[in-house]
Formats: sequence, structure tokens, C-alpha cells
Amino acid sequence: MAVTVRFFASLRERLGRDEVQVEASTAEQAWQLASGEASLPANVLVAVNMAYVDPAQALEEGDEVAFFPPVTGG
Amino acid sequence: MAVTVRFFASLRERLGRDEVQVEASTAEQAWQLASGEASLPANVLVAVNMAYVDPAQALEEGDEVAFFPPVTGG
Amino acid sequence: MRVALIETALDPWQAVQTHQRCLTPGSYGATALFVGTMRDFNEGSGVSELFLEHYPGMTERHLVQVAEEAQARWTLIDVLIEHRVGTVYPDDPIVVTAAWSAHRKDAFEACRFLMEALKSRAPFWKRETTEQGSRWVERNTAGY
Amino acid sequence: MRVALIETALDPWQAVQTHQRCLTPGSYGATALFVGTMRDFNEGSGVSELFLEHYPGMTERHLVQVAEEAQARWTLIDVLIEHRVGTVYPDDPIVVTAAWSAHRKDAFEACRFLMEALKSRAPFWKRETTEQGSRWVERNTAGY
Repeated sequence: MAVTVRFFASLRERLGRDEVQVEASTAEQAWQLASGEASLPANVLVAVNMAYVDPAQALEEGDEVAFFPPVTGG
Repeated sequence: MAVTVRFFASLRERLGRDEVQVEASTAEQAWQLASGEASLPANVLVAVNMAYVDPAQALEEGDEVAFFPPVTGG
Repeated sequence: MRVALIETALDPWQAVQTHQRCLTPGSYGATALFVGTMRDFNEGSGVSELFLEHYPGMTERHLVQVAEEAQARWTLIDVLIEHRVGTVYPDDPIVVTAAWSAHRKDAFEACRFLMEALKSRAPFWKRETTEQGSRWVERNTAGY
Repeated sequence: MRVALIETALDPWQAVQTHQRCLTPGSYGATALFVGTMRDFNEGSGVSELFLEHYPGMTERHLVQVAEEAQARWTLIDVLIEHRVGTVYPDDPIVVTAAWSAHRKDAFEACRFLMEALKSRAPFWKRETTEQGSRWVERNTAGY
């Protein structure tokens, strides 16, 4: 599936990338392809189409997959 | 001991009195003399010199003894 | 610390902003605030007017004690209590309690404590006017 | 219900007063409010500036979810959440949450829930500027 991967905050700065298009069937695989790193760090949060998901979740064509560090709002 | 007895809110209205001078050695006795009722109702609060006290507390000359219903501020 | 009985209109937002100007800017991260407002109904009846009686001297003393107890139990920068006395009408603010702290846990817990302690200890009594006449409020609703 | 991301100065007192004008006078007896303000210190360092990043779309959606969940769990008349984004300075308000109810228990608990749920779920990230340079805030302090 062609999906859009987005990185936020410290993760975006560490990886030096903001948005990447990849072909992936799960969020985990999208991470590997978009970040160039084998495994998803334990504290990274995953959202598909702006809803939190388990990284093993299957993707659909056109999904927006976002990876970001723990949230610190408020 | 000569003390000043004060009644507040619904108690003042029910007894038809506001402030009475009596000679009493405990708050309970001050109640009897000032209200004309034998026993202090269970839900009446007692303060001596503006601090909550047990009705059995001994009084001193010039004390201000207040009786009032449950408080309903806020 | 500020504790006040207010005989005229109470503006809780103004009270908080005014008091906050005395605090060191940048020192507090958390402000928890509660405002109690007069409703136009209670226990099934419409209420048109409320008279707030208090015990001059004892009421202020107990508000100060409540404020001091909050400051002893939580790590706070400051606290505020203002309470109306006299006659109020529906939609009028009756009470404001506020707690300022570096962190939100202390602010939330202290603000709620101020209200609960005030309601259980400070000598105020409400007499409300309904279509059926006037009646003394017998008890407060549960707070926890 | 009002949920908003604010790009310019956030005035929590004005926000609450403005929103309250939409509510039915006399219907609410309890307003609980929390304001988070930028401190000039964190974890032992002076902080001169804070940048609040968010995820446009997802952040708003989660704030709405948090507000809806509060309304489902407590008996509320209304709720408000406003949150700053962009660059803020010490003493600037960052967030305001408010809950209006007939009774104080619901207002207190819902207001605190709004803050805790927002902090744990809504995608915001803080980068603070200290004397040592800039750093991302790694985690929030405990709220309960």
C-alpha cells in the first residue's frame, strides 16, 4: 500500500525527515522503510489517520501513518 | 460564669431570640438557660469564642457561646 | 493568601486576575479555580433569591484556617477565597476558591479541599426564596 | 462544547467569561477551571522560551474526544478546552480547561479529567529553551 509517513517533534529532528512516501503493509514496516531503522523504539507512539493504533495494524492505500514521541501538552 | 449566648439562622428564628446573657458553667447549660429547651438538638453546632467545641466544655467568664444549625455556605 | 467576605457583587474572574498580579510571574504553572454560582432551582423548586447569613468574626477566622490548612498540606504558591454575604440572585457568583502551584496535582487537590472544608466548617447559612415562600437550606450536597 | 487551538495570546479569563455567556443563566452552580501557565524553570534549569508543536487535525480531534468523554462520564452543562500552539514565554497561559455543572463534584472531577486526558493523549510536544540551549521535554509530571 502506498502510504504517507509523518514524523513529529524530537523524532523528526533525530531522523532529519518530516514526511516520506513508502509502500508498506503495516505501520511497523512503514517505520522501517521511512526511518531506515530496524525496530520501532518502545516509547514511540503510532497513529494511522490521526487515531492511535497498534504498530502491527494493517494499512490501507493512502493511509497517513504518524510516528511521534510521548506527548507533553497541557 | 456570665456568658453571652448567640443564636444564628433557623435556630434564631425558631427560638425568636438573637443574643441572651446567662450564668452558666458549660455550653450545654447555657443552651438550656438561653433557649428554654432541656436538651441540645443533635445537629446543633456549638462554638465558644468562635471556635467549635464540645457542648460539655467548661465556660469562662465573658465567653461568647454560639449555637447554630449545620452550615450551608459555598 | 487572600480571604474576603464580599457584600456587593463578586466578580470571580476579576478577583483572580487582580490577586495573580501579586504573584511572581513565571513561578506558578498551575492555577485551579472553582466558582460557585447561584442556581435558579434547588430540590425541585424554583429559587428567586438567596440570603447568605454569616457569623462576623468566626466566618473570617475559619476561612483563614481553611486557607492555612491547604497551604500546610500541599505545596502552594498562594490561595484565594472570596465569599458573598447578603442577598444574591440567580446567576450571581457566591464563592470563588483558587490555588496556585508549580504543579497541577497540588493546585487541583488544594482548590477542591478549600471548597469542601469551607462548606463543612465556615459558618454560613442559606435561606432561599421559592414560590412557596422562604426556607433555610438544611444541608449541602455531597462533594466527594 | 468549545475546543480551540490558539495561535496568539490566550486569555483564559476572557475565554471562560465569553463562553459562559452562551450558557443558560441560573442553570449551573459549579464552574471548575484549570489554567496551565508557562513557568520560568523546569527540572532545575531556567527556561526562557517554549515552543508548542502539535499535529494539525489529530490534535483538535483528540481534544474533542476528551471533551466528549468528559460529557459522557459526568453530568455537565458544558466544557471548554483552549490550548496555545507556537512560541510562548514565561507567565503566558498555555491551556485552560473548564467544566460547568449543577453540582461541584461533577465540575471538579470533569475539569481534572480534561487536563489529565489532554496531557496523556492530545499530540502536543514542548521544546524549551534554557541557558544550555534547546531541548525537548521528554515527559509530563504525574497528575494524580
